[in-house]
Amino acid sequence: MKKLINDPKNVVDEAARGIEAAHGDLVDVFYDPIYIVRKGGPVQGKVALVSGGGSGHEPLHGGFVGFGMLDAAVPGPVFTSPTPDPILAATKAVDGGAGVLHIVKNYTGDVLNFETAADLAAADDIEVRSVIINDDVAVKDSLYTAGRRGVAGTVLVEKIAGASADRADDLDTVTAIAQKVNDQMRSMGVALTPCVVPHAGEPSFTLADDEIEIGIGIHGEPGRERIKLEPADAIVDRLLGPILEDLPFASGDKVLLFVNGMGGTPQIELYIVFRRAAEVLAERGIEVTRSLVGNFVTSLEMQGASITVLKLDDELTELWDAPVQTAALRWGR
Amino acid sequence: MKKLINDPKNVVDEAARGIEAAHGDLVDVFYDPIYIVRKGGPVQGKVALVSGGGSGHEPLHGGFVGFGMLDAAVPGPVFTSPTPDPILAATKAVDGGAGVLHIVKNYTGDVLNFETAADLAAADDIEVRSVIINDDVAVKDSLYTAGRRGVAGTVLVEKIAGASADRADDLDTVTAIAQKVNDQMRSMGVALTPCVVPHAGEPSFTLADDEIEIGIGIHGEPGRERIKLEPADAIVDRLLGPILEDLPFASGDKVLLFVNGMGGTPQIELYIVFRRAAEVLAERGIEVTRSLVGNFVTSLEMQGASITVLKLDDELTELWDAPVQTAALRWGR
Amino acid sequence: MSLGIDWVTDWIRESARVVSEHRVELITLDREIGDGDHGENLDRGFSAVIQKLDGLPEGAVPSDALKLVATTLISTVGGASGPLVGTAYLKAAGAVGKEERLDGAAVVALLTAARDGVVLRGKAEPGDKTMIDAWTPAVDAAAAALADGRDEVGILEAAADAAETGAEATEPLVARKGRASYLGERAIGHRDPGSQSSALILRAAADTAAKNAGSGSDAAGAS
Amino acid sequence: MSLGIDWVTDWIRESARVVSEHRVELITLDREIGDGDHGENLDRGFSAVIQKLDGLPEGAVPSDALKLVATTLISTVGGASGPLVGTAYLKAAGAVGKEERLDGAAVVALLTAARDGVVLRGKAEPGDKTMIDAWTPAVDAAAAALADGRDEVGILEAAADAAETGAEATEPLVARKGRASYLGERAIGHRDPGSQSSALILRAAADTAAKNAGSGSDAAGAS
Ligand SMILES: Nc1ncnc2c1ncn2[C@@H]1O[C@H](COP(=O)(O)OP(=O)(O)O)[C@@H](O)[C@H]1O
Ligand SMILES: Nc1ncnc2c1ncn2[C@@H]1O[C@H](COP(=O)(O)OP(=O)(O)O)[C@@H](O)[C@H]1O
Ligand SMILES: [Mg+2]
Ligand SMILES: [Mg+2]
Ligand SMILES: [Mg+2]
Ligand SMILES: [Mg+2]
Repeated sequence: MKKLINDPKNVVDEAARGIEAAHGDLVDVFYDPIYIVRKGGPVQGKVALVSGGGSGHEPLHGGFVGFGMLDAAVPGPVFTSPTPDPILAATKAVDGGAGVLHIVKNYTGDVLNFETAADLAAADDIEVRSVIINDDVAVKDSLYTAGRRGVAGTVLVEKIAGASADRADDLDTVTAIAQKVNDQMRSMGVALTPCVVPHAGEPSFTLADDEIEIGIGIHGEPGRERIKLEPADAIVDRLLGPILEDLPFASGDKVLLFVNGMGGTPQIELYIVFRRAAEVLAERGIEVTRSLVGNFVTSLEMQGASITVLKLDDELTELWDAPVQTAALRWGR
Repeated sequence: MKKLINDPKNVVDEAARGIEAAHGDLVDVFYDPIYIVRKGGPVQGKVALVSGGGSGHEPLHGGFVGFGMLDAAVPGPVFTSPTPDPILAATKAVDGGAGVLHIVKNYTGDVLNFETAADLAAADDIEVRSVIINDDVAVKDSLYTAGRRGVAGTVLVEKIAGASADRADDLDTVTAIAQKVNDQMRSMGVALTPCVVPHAGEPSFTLADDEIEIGIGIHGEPGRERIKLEPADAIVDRLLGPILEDLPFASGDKVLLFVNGMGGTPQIELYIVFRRAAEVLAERGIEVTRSLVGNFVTSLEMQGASITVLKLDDELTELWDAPVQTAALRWGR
Repeated sequence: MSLGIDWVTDWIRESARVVSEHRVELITLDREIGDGDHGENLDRGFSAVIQKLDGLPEGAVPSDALKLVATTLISTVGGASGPLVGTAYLKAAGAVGKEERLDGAAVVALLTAARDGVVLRGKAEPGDKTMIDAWTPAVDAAAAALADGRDEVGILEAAADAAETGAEATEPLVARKGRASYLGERAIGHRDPGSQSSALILRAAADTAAKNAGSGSDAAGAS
Repeated sequence: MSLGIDWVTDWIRESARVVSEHRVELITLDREIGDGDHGENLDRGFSAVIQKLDGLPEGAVPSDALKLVATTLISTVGGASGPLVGTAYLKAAGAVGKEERLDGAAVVALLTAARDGVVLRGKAEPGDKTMIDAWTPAVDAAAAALADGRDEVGILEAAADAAETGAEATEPLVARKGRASYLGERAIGHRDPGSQSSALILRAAADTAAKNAGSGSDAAGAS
């Protein structure tokens, strides 16, 4: 294992200190338990957004704390959900009296730990709602699975719901908008190489030199199928097919197209992927009116990418365009 | 070789098409020869900034075209300087009558090709100046080398000189500011793993499982020494030492600290690096007043990072803070 | 003979030891069909428990120790297993009330409540390829052993044996809960890490019960 | 006997062929002490040249073909070698004026101008571990062969032999120009890729000269 780390045990703590040192103008970082909140304390009367989950997906979630997006991020150990304690502490720290929305990726651990924290917050008279993100079409959503996973689309929910909260929408509205974004987006990813969790020290899975994993999860969980390496265009077609059929997206739809890097993929490749995805959407009469390309929801050093398509309407577009000022996503101020 | 590409020969062209599809609101992309210009054509009376070089360092340079930064970027083949033709075409396309500044990383190929393009532009009555970026302290700057390489600091020059040009400074001033940024910054990098150039298909160098390369160049050129893997803090100390001694930076200095990912390094590791670098600077009485963390000047999928320290004064700080609106760096609008 | 606070604390210490000893094995199992952190998660949790164990007040009863384990695991493990295993201990603590000594029936009640706690939070059924596939046979075997008139040690040994068999029996299964459920058919042939750690913890219960019974350290206060 | 346009175009075609044939070798050399693109760069450039070569007008003279190579390489190769090798052909074209036939003296003038062009742009000295270390011995050997009264084929063979020896002789050197200069002592033991490609191109010159002389294809218009 080759990493720019000191001790695997200190990875999350030391990275949080780095975030504090680099982005002290945007965020305050608390330790023991670790959570990151928007500079300037809770905004009275504003719905607060809290997200979190295992670390290793940076900039998710800490990079999205700031005006127009999250009020707090709670980083767990690498690829492991945080416990209820820091979630509760963060929830209390950002509550401005208008309620708190938990944005939770659909993994058993995240769901259970956020659930416990929400129960404890409720006991302290904080109104908490949750939206469970499950945009990954690679996994069958059925009684026979833990349900679809929350993957890259999470960042779209955080941005759009964040804009809703910062324009002073109430908790019902913010929750409904977050839910709508989740319901209108679909994602699927591919891995070319595995990632190495620091405390494990070994690749999280193995792929032969000519194999790729279609439908990979953001923790290196295997996906739909393992196939031989193909040209980028063929891979994009494999990812987009299930995405477009699932909602389904239709000719005339306006969408946000998001090509997300898994952490170890050169950006030049992400643009090659974007190019093909935009081409396929155009062929189907689907109009890409907003776009996002880059490493936003990563899996450590994994090479690969995911595609997310979000169906836009005027309101979602307006909220997407609204000013945002975070370490990893910023415009308009 | 595992990459999200189609044919190695089409990598740069297809990525340019992806940039066009994703960032059509910010840039126009030309093909044959390929160059990327700021949307809206040349700004009359404004000094135009053109940069370029081999591809594979994305978002450098195409991701930095837009308001407050570059007017044009010229991507050569992967890791190979563009020829004079697209440099000349881009120079002509963005000239607004106030002259053009070429920002050139100090590699023989880049210098020679930009030089030829500048000569040809001069023959067309366009006033061209050049600033050669050579911030890499890993290489001895002497008669016995091709001189120091231009590495991550390039993005700082592009940002600050871009702000100077967009506030309507004249060519002399913009050139002087770009030169000043170059002269006041120092960088050094480390590689944990090599990168694979698509048309080569093999790693650009080899490192044993426990080896790292201190002083790596952004094309995988070897650096100062190959050592055994060390904890992140020790590596940071090895990089920062030569940087701080070289200018030298002194107690009381205000600096911009920039931790740049080489493309394949998880962002969580970049923050661990930032944390230690900030700590060392604080110990020496050097104040970090601005910061940048992320993958800005990459080497394909190489794992590793570089540290750049730029000495700031009020003017440079003001220009750094000025609005910028590009695909990869954006604030204030 | 019955089991008291010494057994509970011995069991906890031994659980911590075996989890630490099998950390890499559990990580490896989880890497195969999950995300490779199960051993790390439990090890972090039980290490924290050990740190706190000495702080148990004089005169603490079994439920005090079990509650301490519950809250510490919930606060330190995270992931799926943190709330699940934490809840198991929390419900186990509730099941044994303020009793100082646990007889066979109490041990069975403890195990049953623990299992029910996991089901309450995780909604898994037997055969879903989760820790429930170790716990449910363990609870059934414990109940049968009680009915057969076996003592606390015998009950816990029956539970541990059944848990081990149950963990092994997860191997041919397709998962329907947790991360392994994403794998579909590809989970076949791999043992569920949570069932394996559960078997280890139940074996620790049996081993320490035998030692406590053997050394007679509990005998002093025995009824 | 002398060499005309047919030799020049044959030389160019053969250069393109050997560069393509040795593409991977040149990439490998460049990967060791540079950035691994030298074979790709030259191959891209010479492929472009070949595409354009048929467009040479009827009655073209050697300098026309050399200028075509120059501008095409400058426009398509990029990197360090594009401007350097391109300038070599540009200066070579200038050196042979509008001559239709090149005698020994003209061949030496061509080679000398080519080398001088590389030096003009790249400022390298012999021993800097660059393509100059193939070109300079080649020019010297060509001049000596001319003085010895050898014909064009003999002159080019002497140049090619010397270039090959020169390329080999870059191996023990520390580089002072180009990317390899960053390596310091670590460049020792590796051959400079540009010197190797230069030797290949000069060998192509000699081989095609021999063929042209042998086949007598040039004889028709010989003086
Ligand atoms: N819904 C559930 N009910 C019971 N046990 C579960 C459930 N989901 C997961 N588990 C157990 O949790 C184990 C994984 O725990 P761990 O690796 O620590 O958490 P995570 O899956 O969040 O990384 C699985 O092996 C399985 O035994
Ligand atoms: N200043 C120079 N003078 C002469 N030749 C040089 C100089 N710099 C580099 N070269 C030659 O160029 C070759 C490298 O060419 P190439 O790999 O195509 O370009 P780049 O170094 O830009 O990747 C070197 O092997 C060397 O022979
Ligand atoms: Mg986990
Ligand atoms: Mg090159
Ligand atoms: Mg796990
Ligand atoms: Mg090269």
